[in-house]
Amino acid sequence: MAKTDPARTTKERQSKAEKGAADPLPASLTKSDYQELLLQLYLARYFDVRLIKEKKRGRLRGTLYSSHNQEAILVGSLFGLRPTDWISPIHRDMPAFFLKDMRAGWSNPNRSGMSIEEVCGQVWGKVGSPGRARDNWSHIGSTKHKIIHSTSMLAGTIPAACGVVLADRLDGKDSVALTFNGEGSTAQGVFHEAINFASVHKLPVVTIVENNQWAFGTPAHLEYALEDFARRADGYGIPGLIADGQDVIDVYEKVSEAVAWARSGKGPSIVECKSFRAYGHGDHDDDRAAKYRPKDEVKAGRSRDPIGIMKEKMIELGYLSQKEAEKYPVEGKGANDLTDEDFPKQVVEYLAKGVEFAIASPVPPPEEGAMWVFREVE
Amino acid sequence: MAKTDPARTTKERQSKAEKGAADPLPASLTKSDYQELLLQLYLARYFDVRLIKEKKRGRLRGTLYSSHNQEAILVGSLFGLRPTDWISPIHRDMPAFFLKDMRAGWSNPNRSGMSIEEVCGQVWGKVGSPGRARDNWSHIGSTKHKIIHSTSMLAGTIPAACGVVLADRLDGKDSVALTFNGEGSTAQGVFHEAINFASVHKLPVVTIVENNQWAFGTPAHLEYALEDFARRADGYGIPGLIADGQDVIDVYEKVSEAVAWARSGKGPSIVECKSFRAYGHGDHDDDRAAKYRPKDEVKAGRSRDPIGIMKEKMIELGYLSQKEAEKYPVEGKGANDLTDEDFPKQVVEYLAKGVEFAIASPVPPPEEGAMWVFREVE
Amino acid sequence: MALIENTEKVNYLNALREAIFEEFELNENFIAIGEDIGLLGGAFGVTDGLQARFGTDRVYDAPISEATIVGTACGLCLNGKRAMVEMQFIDFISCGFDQIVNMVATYHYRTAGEVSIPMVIRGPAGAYGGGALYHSQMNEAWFANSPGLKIVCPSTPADAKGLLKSALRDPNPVIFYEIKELYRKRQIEEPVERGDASLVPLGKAKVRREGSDVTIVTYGQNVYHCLDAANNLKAEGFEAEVIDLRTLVPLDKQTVIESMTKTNRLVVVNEAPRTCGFAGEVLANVAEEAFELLDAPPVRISRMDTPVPWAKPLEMHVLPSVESITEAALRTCRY
Amino acid sequence: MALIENTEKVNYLNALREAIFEEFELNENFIAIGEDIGLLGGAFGVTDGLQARFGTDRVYDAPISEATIVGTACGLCLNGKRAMVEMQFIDFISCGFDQIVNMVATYHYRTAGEVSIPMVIRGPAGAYGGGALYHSQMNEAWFANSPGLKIVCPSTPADAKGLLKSALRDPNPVIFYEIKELYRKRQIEEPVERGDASLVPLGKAKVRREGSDVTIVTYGQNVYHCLDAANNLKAEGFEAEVIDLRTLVPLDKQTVIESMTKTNRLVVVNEAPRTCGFAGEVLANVAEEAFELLDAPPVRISRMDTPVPWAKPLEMHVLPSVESITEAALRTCRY
Ligand SMILES: Cc1ncc(C[n+]2csc(CCOP(=O)(O)OP(=O)(O)O)c2C)c(N)n1
Ligand SMILES: Cc1ncc(C[n+]2csc(CCOP(=O)(O)OP(=O)(O)O)c2C)c(N)n1
Ligand SMILES: [Mg+2]
Ligand SMILES: [Mg+2]
Repeated sequence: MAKTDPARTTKERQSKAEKGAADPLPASLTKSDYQELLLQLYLARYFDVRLIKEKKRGRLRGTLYSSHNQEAILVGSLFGLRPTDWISPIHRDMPAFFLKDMRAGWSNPNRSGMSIEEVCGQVWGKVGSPGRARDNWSHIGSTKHKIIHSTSMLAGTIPAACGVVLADRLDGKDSVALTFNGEGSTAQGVFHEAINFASVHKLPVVTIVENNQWAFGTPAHLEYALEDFARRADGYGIPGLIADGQDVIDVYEKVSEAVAWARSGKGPSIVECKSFRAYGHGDHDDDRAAKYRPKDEVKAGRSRDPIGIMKEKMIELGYLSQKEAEKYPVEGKGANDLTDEDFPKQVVEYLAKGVEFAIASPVPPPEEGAMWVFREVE
Repeated sequence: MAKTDPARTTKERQSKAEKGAADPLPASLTKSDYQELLLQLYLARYFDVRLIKEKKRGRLRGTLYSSHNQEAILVGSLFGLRPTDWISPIHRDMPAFFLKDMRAGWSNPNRSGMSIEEVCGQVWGKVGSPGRARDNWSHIGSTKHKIIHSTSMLAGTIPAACGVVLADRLDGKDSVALTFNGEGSTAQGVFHEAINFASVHKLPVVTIVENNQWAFGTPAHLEYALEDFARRADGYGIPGLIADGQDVIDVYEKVSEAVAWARSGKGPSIVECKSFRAYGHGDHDDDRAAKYRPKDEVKAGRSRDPIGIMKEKMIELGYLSQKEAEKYPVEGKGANDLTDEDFPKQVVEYLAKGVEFAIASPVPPPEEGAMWVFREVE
Repeated sequence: MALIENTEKVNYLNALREAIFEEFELNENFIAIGEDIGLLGGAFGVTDGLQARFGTDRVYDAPISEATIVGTACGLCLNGKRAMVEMQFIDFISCGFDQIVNMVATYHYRTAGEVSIPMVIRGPAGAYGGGALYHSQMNEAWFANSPGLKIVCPSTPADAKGLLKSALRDPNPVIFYEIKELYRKRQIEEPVERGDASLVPLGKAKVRREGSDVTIVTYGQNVYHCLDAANNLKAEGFEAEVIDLRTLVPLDKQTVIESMTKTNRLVVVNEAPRTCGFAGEVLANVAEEAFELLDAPPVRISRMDTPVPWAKPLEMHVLPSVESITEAALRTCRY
Repeated sequence: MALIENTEKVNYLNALREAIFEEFELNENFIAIGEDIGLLGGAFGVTDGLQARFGTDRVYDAPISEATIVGTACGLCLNGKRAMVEMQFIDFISCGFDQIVNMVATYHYRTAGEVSIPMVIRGPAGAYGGGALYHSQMNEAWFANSPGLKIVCPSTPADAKGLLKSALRDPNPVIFYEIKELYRKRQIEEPVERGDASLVPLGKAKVRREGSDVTIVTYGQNVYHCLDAANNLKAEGFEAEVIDLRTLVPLDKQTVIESMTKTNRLVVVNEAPRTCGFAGEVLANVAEEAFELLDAPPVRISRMDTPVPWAKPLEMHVLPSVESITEAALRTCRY
């Protein structure tokens, strides 16, 4: 892991990022890490594809905010975390709920991330989810798993992220919090307040900005006036890193650097992950998005599929043969063009267990609507 | 006025500011400008001294947030404005109400600033003020004079400042808005939101940060984690200028530069004016402030009296003789050590008119309490 | 302007859209500002085409900064403009709360009438659609307790248009609750007038159904629940009068009390949380000012004091329903 | 801990201070966060000495960021701590509004009881002191309409201490209104107990004066106006029962209704704006649940629907006074 001061090397890193895949690869990742990362990318993609299909078939309520094309951000940034770390995902980060602490074993019941059953229970709106279907699937969490529940109010969980790690620090623990935010959400007042607060108290909060260029129907240049959003960090005197959001290794590297910086007591940072929103804002917006976004822009934005990029890296390193790479050719394809056959069996089966569980799990009984407004005083 | 890009010259300017009085003086200010500026400094100081005394004698309700030692910020930043420009002062900026557009003649009834009568009417809580004593003197304004009424909520008027200049721009006018803020107020979410918004739309909003090192009982290092607050501007890609807040000429110069930048359509900027709060946060805090602030720090902070610094400059330029300079030796003295005799007659008489008016003006009748909740629909 | 070719039947959403287009056409001082209202035309399409027609100088896609959206609109109003602010969902108004209650609501008061703020803050509101906690709120009570704000909530296309036009013309700030479940509801489509003929004044309630046995006061989508309940009551031999308040502040007490002179019984229905909600406000006014007209205890049917949960059975459990309204009204009638 | 040497008489402010010191001493999980509460000891001195005693790790001078103060406190509570948040004036709570009503209030509900947020948000509140629009508010109705928050407002030193201790021990978020005009009011100083003996439970009203002719329900500093009015009434031959609610949410309806069985007459007094205020809530509950007990129209005496103006005559004009309360109660008694 880089030992350099991230604050001083933003420029350097930036020029590195432009070089993209030619970057020297971090020594700490083994071949099996690469294989695991690729599998997680498949899983995140498959989860999204499956949800799109379920949604289209009318089997799910609520809006689906697809993470298609942005999987490398989730997979890469979560891969280096410890079980004791906290995260706060937002609407577009559904896979984060199960990707957290996946290294402890996908089906390890003790891992610090939600099981696929719990996540599916949440999506299907069933009792078998931590939130018992009380809030929309994309606004939920699990304190037990150190996942902060977002409300819908964008950037609204960064203060809580400050709080949980402050509590840990007071207890002598060196946890870090990763908060996920769209580039549009950074305009909220509380984004500023919380990062300012974190910088004053050198709190270990890493703010991931998933810069997918669009906030619903508003292009990034109407959300902020910077070439690189990462420069926002300069105004707080904290490191601002830029990662190629399509490159899971680059995300892993930059976030790991920011996390190490945070864990060592140096304070917060911002990691801008450059990406592009593949579909509409939500599934309700697909048709309109096709109109308000220039076709060329969309084509270019979708041209660098994170799965394809990872495969190339692995081939170059000799971690994957050309033939293996062609076995699951999902890259560049939309949900409609993909079936279960296109994905590794492990991925399909893993999710199947979750869906099965969710379908079998009951809808909560009406009376629960009136429960848990207050905790009873003992 | 400097034609350089302020964004590129923050560093340069900073090193200049350190040199302080040795700076080359702006060519555009004449001897009579200097004389006027000095007089305005006296007036601002005298206004504050008088209010402190009135307050001590129990003649005024409400809290007095002294602007002692910070007068150069108000006088210097307002001196270069046009009558069509907007300002939004806050609690510590009482003199701004009458200093606005003073160049049009202190008693010119048509000038774009409040008359001393209106300001005193406000302080004394009388009908003869634009707000008819409906809000506290420090939270008030006059739309007619293009002074935005602050609520008490810090930084809360920056969005409105964006709005008024946007309206002007739509009407083809090139007005600029100056917003005044303490360094502590910059932590509010809306501070960020509004500056971000202004930067996106290149709105002519200049944010003056009166950095008096303290926000009530909280030192600046607990409010933000920057060596120079002006660096906050870097995070928005806008110019961040630093002025010596004790030097009215430097403030004038830097703010004029920021205003010119804004007026020419280049957008917002931040001007940090370094200063020091002379007394307690408000008059209710004087005793406690003496305890929570280290004596040495206070002594050093008060050692550079803006009136004394201006006099030195003028002597150097031959605009003031040593003898004239000694005539009103108010610099370095606290309100308790000063009487009317210590101030130029013009200043004392000017304020006297205001006080006289205010005392004679009636308190509003009770029924007005129920009025003006809604405007009647015509 | 060819907004809707066929004026025979207009839905609630297009009625709002017409109001906005007409007023923007009439008065070039109108500025619209909100998230995704320009290029996209709004999350639900209420401002669809507005930017194309009136340009980027009058229709702003703002950053996700509710406080600054409201505050900027306030500044525009201070300087000769009129502002229409869209909250993407009315739930997000909480993020601009301070600017609304402390800056905007009080400006006229603080300046002793020097200025007023002709601003409409509108947005999709209401539950029953599975929107969960943050896409279902009716938070009008916060603003009813914040002097200086008018509050409007239409239930039909004609009212949606007429009230929005009046709100846009009002010199005061207005919080305008649009019921998103009604936006495209087929059953309530109706012809609406063009231009000034479509105006509906603020502050006037509407009797949606006449009756002599019980007065049911409501607003928003609960109007339809109440009308259905009235049908149930009829089957039981009672005639309910259903009053749609339309404007909450200022409240049309007169229409309510007049109705009470006939019915002597009151049920108030709304979908906001019960405690300190607007149903209680109506009830309190009647109890204070028309005490002698009450022959039975007045009743509130509101959302339970819970957030709006997501899963359908939970949501329905905590909200007023045709059944719970019917039951309460019957109890009242039979008292 | 030698806070106040002489326990004979304690003022309201020191009673609060004692509560905080005692609870912080008992439970090291308590963290305090607010503006100027550490080095300075709070704008009014409620936390004077707290940082000196418990250190900068437990008492934070926060930047002027109300939303983040509340949100950070929420995070602390999620992770095993208990938080005490000070608003410098309760008026500034508007700047942290979203975090309170949407994040904190609903956390227990959203998680189906997995977590709860043991947080007290306290701050100086109330008018009558010339604080004007932004240093005089009683904005409890906003929170009463936001399910998941308890609301407390003590009127005496003993209650201030006992209720604050209970609030700090409560597993739920509590908004705690401190009446700043009472902080150092000599006339109300009284002895207060130490430790658990001082506890006053949330949700229990207190009868401040017994009487049989009219029930006056109130809270906060209006308690004293009402007691004075009761004296006036006595002179006119009427005995008023004065109930101090102390806790608004949850509301102690039982005490109010029990009183009504004696008096059959109700006046509710508070200093918040009338429309959708808590006075209306009390009134509505009585009208609904104790209709038959009412022999006269119930009455609200609240602030007019205006902000709190600065100049004394204006402020007094819009607020409840001993005179306006007396008059209303007399009218009610003579009905
Ligand atoms: C405070 C607030 N305002 C508005 C919204 C409505 N909203 C939901 S997502 C969204 C766009 C978010 O864009 P971005 O932050 O870039 O994230 P992305 O959806 O692109 O991942 C908006 C405006 C909200 N959820 N919260
Ligand atoms: C939103 C908000 N929170 C808290 C306060 C209370 N308050 C008034 S002045 C002040 C300190 C301001 O410090 P700074 O901005 O540095 O200005 P200064 O007083 O030093 O000029 C505080 C906390 C307020 N007015 N508004
Ligand atoms: Mg985005
Ligand atoms: Mg300061």
